[in-house]
Amino acid sequence: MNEEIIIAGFGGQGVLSMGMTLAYAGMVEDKEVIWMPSYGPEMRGGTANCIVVVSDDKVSSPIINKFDTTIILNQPSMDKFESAVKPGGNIVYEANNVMNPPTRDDAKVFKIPAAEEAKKLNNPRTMNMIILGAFLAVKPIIEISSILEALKKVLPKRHHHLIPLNEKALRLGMELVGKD
Amino acid sequence: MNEEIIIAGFGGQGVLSMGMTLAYAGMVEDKEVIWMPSYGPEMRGGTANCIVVVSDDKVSSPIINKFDTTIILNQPSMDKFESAVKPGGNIVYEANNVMNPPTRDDAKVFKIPAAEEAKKLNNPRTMNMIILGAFLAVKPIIEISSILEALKKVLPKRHHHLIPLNEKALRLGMELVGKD
Amino acid sequence: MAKIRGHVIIKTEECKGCDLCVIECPQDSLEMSKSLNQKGYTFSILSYDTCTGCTNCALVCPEAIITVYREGKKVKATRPISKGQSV
Amino acid sequence: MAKIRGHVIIKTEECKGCDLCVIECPQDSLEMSKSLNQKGYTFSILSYDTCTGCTNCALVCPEAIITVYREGKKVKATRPISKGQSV
Amino acid sequence: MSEKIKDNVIESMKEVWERTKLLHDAPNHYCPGCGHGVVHRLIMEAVEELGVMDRTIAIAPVGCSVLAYNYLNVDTQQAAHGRATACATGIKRVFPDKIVFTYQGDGDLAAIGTGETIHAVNRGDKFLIVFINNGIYGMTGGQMAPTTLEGAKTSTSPDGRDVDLMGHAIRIAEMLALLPGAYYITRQAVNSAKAVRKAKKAIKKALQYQIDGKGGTCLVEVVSNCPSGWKMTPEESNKYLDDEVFDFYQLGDIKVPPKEEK
Amino acid sequence: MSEKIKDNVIESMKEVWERTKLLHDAPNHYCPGCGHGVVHRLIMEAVEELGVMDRTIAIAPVGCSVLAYNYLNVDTQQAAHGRATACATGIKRVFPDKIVFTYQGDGDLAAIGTGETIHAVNRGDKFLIVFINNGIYGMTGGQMAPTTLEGAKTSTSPDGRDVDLMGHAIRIAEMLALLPGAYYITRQAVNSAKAVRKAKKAIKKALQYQIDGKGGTCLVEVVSNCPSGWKMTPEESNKYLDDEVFDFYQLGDIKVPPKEEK
Amino acid sequence: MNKKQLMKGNEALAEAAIRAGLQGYFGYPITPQSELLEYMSRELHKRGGAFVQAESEIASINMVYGAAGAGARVMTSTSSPGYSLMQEGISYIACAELPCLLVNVVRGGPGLGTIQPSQGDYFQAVKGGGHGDYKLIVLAPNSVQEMADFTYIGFDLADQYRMPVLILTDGALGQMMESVVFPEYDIEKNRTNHSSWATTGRVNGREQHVITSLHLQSEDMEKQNQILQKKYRKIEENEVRFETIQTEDADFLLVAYGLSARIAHKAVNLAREEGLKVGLLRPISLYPFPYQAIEDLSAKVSGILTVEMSAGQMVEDVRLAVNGKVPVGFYGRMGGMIPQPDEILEEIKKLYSPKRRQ
Amino acid sequence: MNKKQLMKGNEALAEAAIRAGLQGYFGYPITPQSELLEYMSRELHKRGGAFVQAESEIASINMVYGAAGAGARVMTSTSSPGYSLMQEGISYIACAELPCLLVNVVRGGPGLGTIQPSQGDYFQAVKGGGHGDYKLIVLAPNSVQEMADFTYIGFDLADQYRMPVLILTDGALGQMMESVVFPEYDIEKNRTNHSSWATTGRVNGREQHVITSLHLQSEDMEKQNQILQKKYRKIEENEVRFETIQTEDADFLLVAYGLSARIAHKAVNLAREEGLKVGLLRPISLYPFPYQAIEDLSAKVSGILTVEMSAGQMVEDVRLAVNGKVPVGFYGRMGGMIPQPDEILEEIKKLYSPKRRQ
Ligand SMILES: Cc1ncc(C[n+]2csc(CCOP(=O)(O)OP(=O)(O)O)c2C)c(N)n1
Ligand SMILES: Cc1ncc(C[n+]2csc(CCOP(=O)(O)OP(=O)(O)O)c2C)c(N)n1
Ligand code: SF4
Ligand code: SF4
Ligand code: SF4
Ligand code: SF4
Ligand code: SF4
Ligand code: SF4
Ligand SMILES: [Mg+2]
Ligand SMILES: [Mg+2]
Repeated sequence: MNEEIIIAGFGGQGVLSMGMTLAYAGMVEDKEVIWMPSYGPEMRGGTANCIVVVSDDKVSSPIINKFDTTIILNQPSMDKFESAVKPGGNIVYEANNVMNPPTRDDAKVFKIPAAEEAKKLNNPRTMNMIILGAFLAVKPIIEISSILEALKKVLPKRHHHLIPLNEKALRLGMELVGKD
Repeated sequence: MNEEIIIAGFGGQGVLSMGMTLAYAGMVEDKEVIWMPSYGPEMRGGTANCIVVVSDDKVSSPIINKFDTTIILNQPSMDKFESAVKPGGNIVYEANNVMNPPTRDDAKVFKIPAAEEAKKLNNPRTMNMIILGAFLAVKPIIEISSILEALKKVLPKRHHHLIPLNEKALRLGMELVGKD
Repeated sequence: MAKIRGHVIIKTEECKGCDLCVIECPQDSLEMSKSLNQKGYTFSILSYDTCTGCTNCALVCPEAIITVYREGKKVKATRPISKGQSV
Repeated sequence: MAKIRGHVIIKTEECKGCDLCVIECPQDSLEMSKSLNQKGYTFSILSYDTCTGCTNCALVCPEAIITVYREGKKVKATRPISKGQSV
Repeated sequence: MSEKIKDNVIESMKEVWERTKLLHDAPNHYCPGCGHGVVHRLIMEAVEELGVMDRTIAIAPVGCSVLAYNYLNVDTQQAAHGRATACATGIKRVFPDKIVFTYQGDGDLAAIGTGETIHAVNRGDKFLIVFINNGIYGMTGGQMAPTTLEGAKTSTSPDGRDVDLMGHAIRIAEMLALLPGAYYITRQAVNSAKAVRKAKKAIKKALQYQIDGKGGTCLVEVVSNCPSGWKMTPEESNKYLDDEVFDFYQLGDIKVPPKEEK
Repeated sequence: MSEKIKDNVIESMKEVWERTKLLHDAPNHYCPGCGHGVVHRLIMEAVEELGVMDRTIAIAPVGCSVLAYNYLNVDTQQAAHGRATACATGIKRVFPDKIVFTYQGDGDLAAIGTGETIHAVNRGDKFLIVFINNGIYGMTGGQMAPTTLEGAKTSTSPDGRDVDLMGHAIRIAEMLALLPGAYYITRQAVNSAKAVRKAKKAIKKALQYQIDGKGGTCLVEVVSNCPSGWKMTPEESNKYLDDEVFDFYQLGDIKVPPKEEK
Repeated sequence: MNKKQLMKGNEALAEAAIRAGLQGYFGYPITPQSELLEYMSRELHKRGGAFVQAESEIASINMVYGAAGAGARVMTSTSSPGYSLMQEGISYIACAELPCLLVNVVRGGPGLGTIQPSQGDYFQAVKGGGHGDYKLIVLAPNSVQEMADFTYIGFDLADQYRMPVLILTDGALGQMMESVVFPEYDIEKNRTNHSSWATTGRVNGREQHVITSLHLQSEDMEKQNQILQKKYRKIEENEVRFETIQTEDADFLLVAYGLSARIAHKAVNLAREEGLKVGLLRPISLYPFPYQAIEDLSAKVSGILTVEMSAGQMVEDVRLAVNGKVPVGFYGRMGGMIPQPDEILEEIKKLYSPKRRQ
Repeated sequence: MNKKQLMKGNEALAEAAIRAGLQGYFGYPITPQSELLEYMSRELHKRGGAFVQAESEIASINMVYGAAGAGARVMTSTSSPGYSLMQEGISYIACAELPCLLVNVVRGGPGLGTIQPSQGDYFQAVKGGGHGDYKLIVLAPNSVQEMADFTYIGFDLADQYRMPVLILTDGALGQMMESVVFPEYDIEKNRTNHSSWATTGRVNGREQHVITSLHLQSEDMEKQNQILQKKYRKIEENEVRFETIQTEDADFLLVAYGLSARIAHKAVNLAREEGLKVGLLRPISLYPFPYQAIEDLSAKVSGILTVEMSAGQMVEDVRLAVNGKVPVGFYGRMGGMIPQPDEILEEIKKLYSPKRRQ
C-alpha cells in the first residue's frame, strides 16, 4: 500500500492538522509516513495545503505532483489541485465551500456536506474530521482506532476531552460517503 | 639598468620616504620603478623596510629576495638583511646605528657615518638623505637633480624650504663614500 | 441639533472581518456579516442609518476599503479630496 | 619632617622613552637619557636622590617596568606585595 | 435602504474620505486587523498631500511589510534585514533632494539592525524612519523581539519573557533621542481613530522637515499590534495596547526640534 | 650613586610597587606612552588581587590590543572585530562561574560592534566590558572613530570631523546606562597617577560585582590616548585629554548599582 | 525513550542535539529554520543547556565562537541569508579550530529569495563562504532520521577534528515530518573533554590558553594554514561518506544529494521500470567529497547526470572527479523549485546509452 | 592631467574611480585597504561625490545597495574579513541586478589572519561567498596601472550588465607604488543613465520602480534566476579576459593571476634562461574564467602548473578547463607568504617535459 494524498483549503480549516493526524495514525500502524506542509506565500489566512504519504515501504521522494487522493476544502484549492489527481484517483471535497464541482471524469468524486454536518454537531471545527472520516471510508488505509490514538498526539492535552466528539465526526463522515 | 634595492631601519629614520624619493626620482627620469613597503607586525616604531626597483624595462616581479644593494640603518636590519645582498652587490650602512659591521666578503661594504654628519648639519633628519647620497655615489643610477625634483613630490609643501638642506645632505653623502 | 448625515461604502470582498471599524464607529452604524466573502472572511456592513460620516471607521480600517460620504457641510477632512470629485 | 626615602628601578632596555614617568614624578627625581637603548628609544633614569617612593611613576608607566622601593614605613600599596618578599 | 436610494443619498453627499491613489489598488497580505495596513495608508496620504511622490523613495524591510511595495505606489527598495537605514543613507547622501523613508519592524530596526539604526541617526542622516513596534517577529511566526514586554509569551519565550535570561524590552527611541543627530522622535499608535489622526500628523510633520531640509533624522515609532503573533483577536490586541503596552511604551513626542524654526 | 650603594639602599627598603605576575614578562607592542599598557596592568592587578586567575577569561578585540593575550597572562579569546561581547555572552551563558571581561576599543565597541554591545548589556549579561575610548582607530592607522571629537583631524577626517557630514562624537556609555541590564557604568582615565588609582578601583569593583554574581553588565570606559593616531607626543596627548577630551567625555560614574547591597 | 516518533526535520535535529549533550544554542529566527530555534527555546533550558535568542546571526556565530572556545558543545542554525552573515565568524572558528555544529536550512536565493527549499548554497558550504583557505565538514541528510543521526555524527566529528561541522539541509527536509528513532548516545563517553586547549581559566595555575586566528607574521600564519591543510588531508582520507543505489549493474549514473537524492531515487525507480539501468550515487559528506567513488563508477557507466536544486554547483565537483572520462550532464531547478522525478527521467533519456562493461 | 604618476595601487584605484565619475563611496577601515578609504575621504567630497565612512562593512555594502538602486555610480572596498561580512549584501545586490564596484584587497586568512597579501579568497570571489546562484564579474589586476584601468572597465561592465563587479587584488598590489597613467575617460558618455529602472521617485508620475530580491513564489524566483543565468551565459561568451606570455612555443604552461602572475612571469624568464620552454597564461577575468583558452593550450603542452598564494583554489578551475587532458600541478604559499620565482622554477623542473606539438 502506498497512498499519496494532498489536503488543501483555507488556513483556518484545519488542513495541516488533518494531515498530521493521518500521518500520526499511519505511524501508529507502523507504516512509513511523510507529512509535508506547503510554503504558500501568504502570511496568514490564505490557502494552505499539505502532502501526506502513507506507505508499507520506505518512501523515496517526498516531492509529489500527482496524487492518489486530493482532499479539497475550498474553491481556490479545487481550481489548483483538481488536475493533480491521478487518473483513477479520488477527489474528496467539501460541499459548502466549493462552488464549482470538479469536472474530471477519470477520477472518483466525493462531495461531502461536512460543514453542514459539523454545524449539526454544534462544532464547526469538526468539519475536518468529518472529511477525514469520509476519506477513510473511500480509502480504508487506516483504522479509526489509530486515528484516535493519533489525536492524542496532535491535540494538546487540554483538548483531549474533545476526542469523543472527533470520533463521532469521523464516523459521521464515513457514513456520508456514497449517500450523495 | 635594473637595480633592486632594499632599505631597512627603524620606523623613525625615514626609511620609507628615502625609498619613495628614490622611486619618484626614477620616474622623473622615465624609468620603470617600484616601491614596496614591508608589512612588519609591529604597530609603530619597530623596524621598517621598503624595496625599490629602478629599471629601464618593465619590472616583472615586485617580489624579490636578493638585492643589488641593501641600505641598512640599524642593527636588527643588518642581522636580517645582510644575507639578502647578491654576491657582488653593495651593502651601504649607517655607522652609528650598526654595531656589528657586515661580514659578507662577496659584497662591497660602505660604512657611512651619516648620523654624525647629520648632527653637524644641525638636523638629524637629514641622515637618510646623507645615506641616499652615499648610495648614489656607489651606484649613480639617478641624477641628483632628479632626486631634488622628487623631493618636491615627497615632501609636503610646507617643508619645501628644506630642499636646499636636503641637497646639501645628499652631496655630503656622496662625498663620504670611499673616505672610510 | 440636526444630525449630520453620512454614508460609507465598503468593498466587502476585500474586507478581512477584523471588526475594528465596527468597534470604532461612534454611531454603531456598522455590523459584521453572518456569511463569508470569497476570501473566507465575514465582512463589515453599514446596517443602521445613523452614520454621521465621521470617518473613524475608514481611519482604522487596515485595508483602506471604506469610502466615507457626508452631507454638504464642510468638514476637516483627513486628506483633501482629489479635485474634480462630484458632489 | 623627615622625608620618606624611596627608590625606583627601571628596566631601561624596555623603556620606550614616553616621558610620562618623568612628568608625573612629584619630586622631579627622574629624567630622560640622552642616549638611546637597543630599541632606539631614550629611557628614563632616576637622576636625583629625591624619590619618596610614591609610586606615581610606576602607575603611569605603560610598560610596567618600574619597581618602586620605600623605607620601612607602611604605605597604602596599590597592590599587595607577594608574600615572602625581602625587606 | 435599496441600492437605488443609496445611490441617491451618495449623490447628495461629499466624499470626505477615500483611499489615497498612492496605495496600489490591491489587497494586502496582512492578517486581519494588523496595523501595518493603517500605517501604510497614512504615509501614502502624507506623501500625496505633500506632493512629493515624484521624488519619494521608500525602503521596505525584511518583516511582514517586506512586500510594502505591492501596496505603496512609490519607488521602493527592499533592503536586507536590518539594513534599511544604511540603504537610505546610501540614497540620501548621493541624492539629497530625494524624500526617503524607511519602514521597519522592531526585529529589523532594534535587533539585527541596531548598529545601522544608531549610526544613521548619529550621523543625522536626513530621512524618516517609520518604526513599527509590535513587540514581536511577525513574519517568522511570532518569536520574541527586543521590544517584547516582560512576561509576554511568544514562540521563543513560551513561558513568558524572563528578563533575567532574555533581557528587558528595549525602548530604542529613547536611546536614539540622546543622539544630537536625532531631529524629531515621536511615539504614536494606530489602534483608534484618534490615535490614527495623531500618527498621521506626526508622519506628515516629519516628512515636511525633510522637505524643508531640516537637520537630522526623524523617527516615528508606531506601537502597533500583531493579532496573529499575539494570538489575539484584532479587538483584543488593540485593547491590550491600551491596557498594557502603552504603559511601557508611552505615547507622545520624545524629542522635538530645538525650536520650530520657520 | 654607585651600583653598590644603590643595592644597599634597596636592601633597606620595602618593595612597594612591582609588576604583577599576571602580566607576561614580555615587552608590549604599543606605541610609546599609549594607555593600553596601563589598563592591561590594572586589570591584571585586579584579577591577581581578587584571586580569580583560575577562572578568568579575557576577550581581546580587533584593534591595537588584539594581541592582549601576549601581555595578559590569563586565558584569552581573540574575538572578531566588534563581537567581543557576543563571544563573552557565549562563554558566560554556558559557564556562569567564569569571570569574563572583554577589552575593546572604540571602533570595535561603538562602531562595528554597536549592536552586540547594546544587546549584551540589554540582556544584562554578567561580564565586564573594559572600553578603551581613544577617539580613533589606532590599529588601522588613525581613522575617525564614532567617538572622535568634533573638529578633530584624523586620516579620514583630514579637515577635522564635520558633524554635519560625519555625525557627532557618540557617548555610548550614556546610552547603555539607559538599559536596565547595565549594572555599573563608569568613565575613567589613566593619564595621571591619580586617575590610574581611580580607574584601578573601578575595575576591581566591577570584577567584584561579577564575582558576587550581581545582576547585570558592568562597563568601565577608559578615555585614553593614542599619541600616534593623534600625532602628538605622549605628554601632549595626556594634556589634550585634560584640556579638551574630558569636557566632552566627563569622568565619573554614570550608573551605579541600585543600592550597594551587601 | 527510543521509540519511533513523528517529527519535523528541524525538530528532530534539535532533539538530537539536546540528546547529544548540547550545552549552548545561539540563534536568530529565520524561515524555514525557526522550528529548530523554537524547539530549543522550549527544551534546552529545561534540559540543562543555555539558550540565547541572539540579536542577529552575527552575534549567534560569535556566541558559538566564545562558548566553543571555552570547551562547550554548542551550535547555531539558520537559513541562507543568515548563513551568509556568519561567514566571517565561520572563518574565524575554522582558523581557531573550534568544534561546533552549524546548520543551514537552505532556501531559495540569491538575495532575500524565497522560503522554499533549495540547494543553491552548495558552493558557499564547500568552497567559498568566508575568506581564506579553510574547510568545514559538510553533511547532507536526506530524511528526518538523518537530520537526527547526522547531528550526533556532526558533534563527534567536530570534537574529533576540532573544527566546525555544517549540516546542509533545506526547507523541505526541515519542515516535513517523518518517523525518527533517536539512537542511544552516551554523552559522557562521546563528548570530548577540551580542557587541554579551551579557555577555562588557568585552573591550578596552568599555562595560559589562547584562542586566536591572528598570526601577524606570515610565516606563522602559513604554519597555521599547514596545520589546517594537514587536517583536511586526513579528513579526505577518513571521512568520505556516500551511498550508492543500484549502481552495481548501472549503465548510467545519477549523482544527487539531500532532498534531490530522494527525488533522483524515485527517478531511478521510474527508469528501471522502463528498463534503463540507472544507478544513483548520493554524496553524504559534501566535504570531503566522494571524488574517488565517483571516479571509480565513471569507469563503468556511459554517462552521468547530476541533479541539484541549483543552477549547477556540485556538478563541478562531479566533473573534477570524472576528469573527462565520461560526459557529465546537469539538471537543476532554481529558486525554490524542486525537480520532479519525471523531469529527471526525461533528462536521463536524453543522455542515456547502454554501455558494455569490461 | 594624463601624465605619469607614482602612486600606490590603492590610491590609483581610488583616483581612477573618481575620474570615472564616482558618485558615492561607502567603506570601513581595514588594512591593507585603508589608503583607498583615506584617499576618498580627502578627494571625493571636493570632486562632487559623497563619501561616508560607515560604521561597518555591512553598513557599507547596504549603502552601496541603496545608492546603486537609486541609479548612482558607487563602490565600496575592503579586505578579506570585511568582504566576508558583505556576503549577504552582495547576494542581494546580485539578485536585484544593481551595478556597482566592489574591491577586495585580499590579506592572509582565514580568520583575522595576517595583513600580508594573499589569494586565499578566490573561491569566495568566484564560487561561493554569499548564498544562492549568482556570480560577479571578477577582475584581477597585476599592476598599479591595472588597478586604475580595471576600475574604469569595472564600472562600465557593471553598468552594461547591471551587476556588481569585483576587483580582486591583494595587499602588495594595494600598497606598492608604481607609475600609472590615467586614461582619458568621458564620464558623461560612459556612465549609463539608469533612470529606466532605478528608484528616483515617480518622476512625472511614471510607473513605480521597485528594487527587490524577494520573490515569494518559487516560480517567480526561478524566473529571476533564469534571467541571471542567461546574463551569465552572455558574459561567459563576451567578457573573458586573459593574457598569454610566451605560450606560442611553450612545452609547459604556468597559470597564475594577479601578483602571482608577475612572479610567475619572472619564473618564465628564469626557465627560458635555462632553456625550458615555459609559457604563462594569466586569467584577468576570474569570472568569467578563460576555460576555453586553457583548454586550447592544454592540447599543446605536456603539463600545467598553477601558482597561487593559497592552498589551491583557482587550480580547480584550471582542472575543469583541462578536463584530464594533461596533468595539472599546483604550487602555492599560504597565509600571506609569497611564492618566490626560484621556488616556482624548481616546481617547473619537477614537472617539465618537452613535448612535440603536432
Ligand atoms: C539575515 C536575515 N535574518 C533573519 C531573517 C528572517 N526574518 C524575516 S522577518 C524577521 C523579523 C520580522 O520581525 P519585525 O522586524 O519585527 O517585523 P514584523 O514582521 O513584526 O512586522 C526575521 C527575523 C531574514 N530574512 N534575514
Ligand atoms: C571585520 C573587520 N573590519 C575591519 C577590520 C580592521 N580593523 C582592525 S582594528 C580596527 C579598529 C581599531 O580601532 P579601535 O577599536 O578604536 O581600537 P584601537 O586600535 O584604537 O585601540 C579596524 C577597523 C578588521 N580587522 N575586521
Ligand atoms: S463614518 Fe463614522 S459614523 Fe459612519 S460608519 Fe463610519 S465610523 Fe460610523
Ligand atoms: S476595518 Fe476594514 S477590514 Fe476590518 S472589518 Fe472593517 S472594513 Fe473589514
Ligand atoms: S616613586 Fe614617586 S618620587 Fe620616586 S621616582 Fe617615582 S614618581 Fe618620583
Ligand atoms: S613611563 Fe615607562 S616607558 Fe615611559 S619613559 Fe617612563 S619608564 Fe619609560
Ligand atoms: S503576523 Fe502580525 S505583523 Fe505580520 S501581518 Fe500578521 S498581524 Fe501583522
Ligand atoms: S596606535 Fe594609538 S592606540 Fe595603538 S598602540 Fe599606538 S598609540 Fe596606542
Ligand atoms: Mg515586529
Ligand atoms: Mg580606538
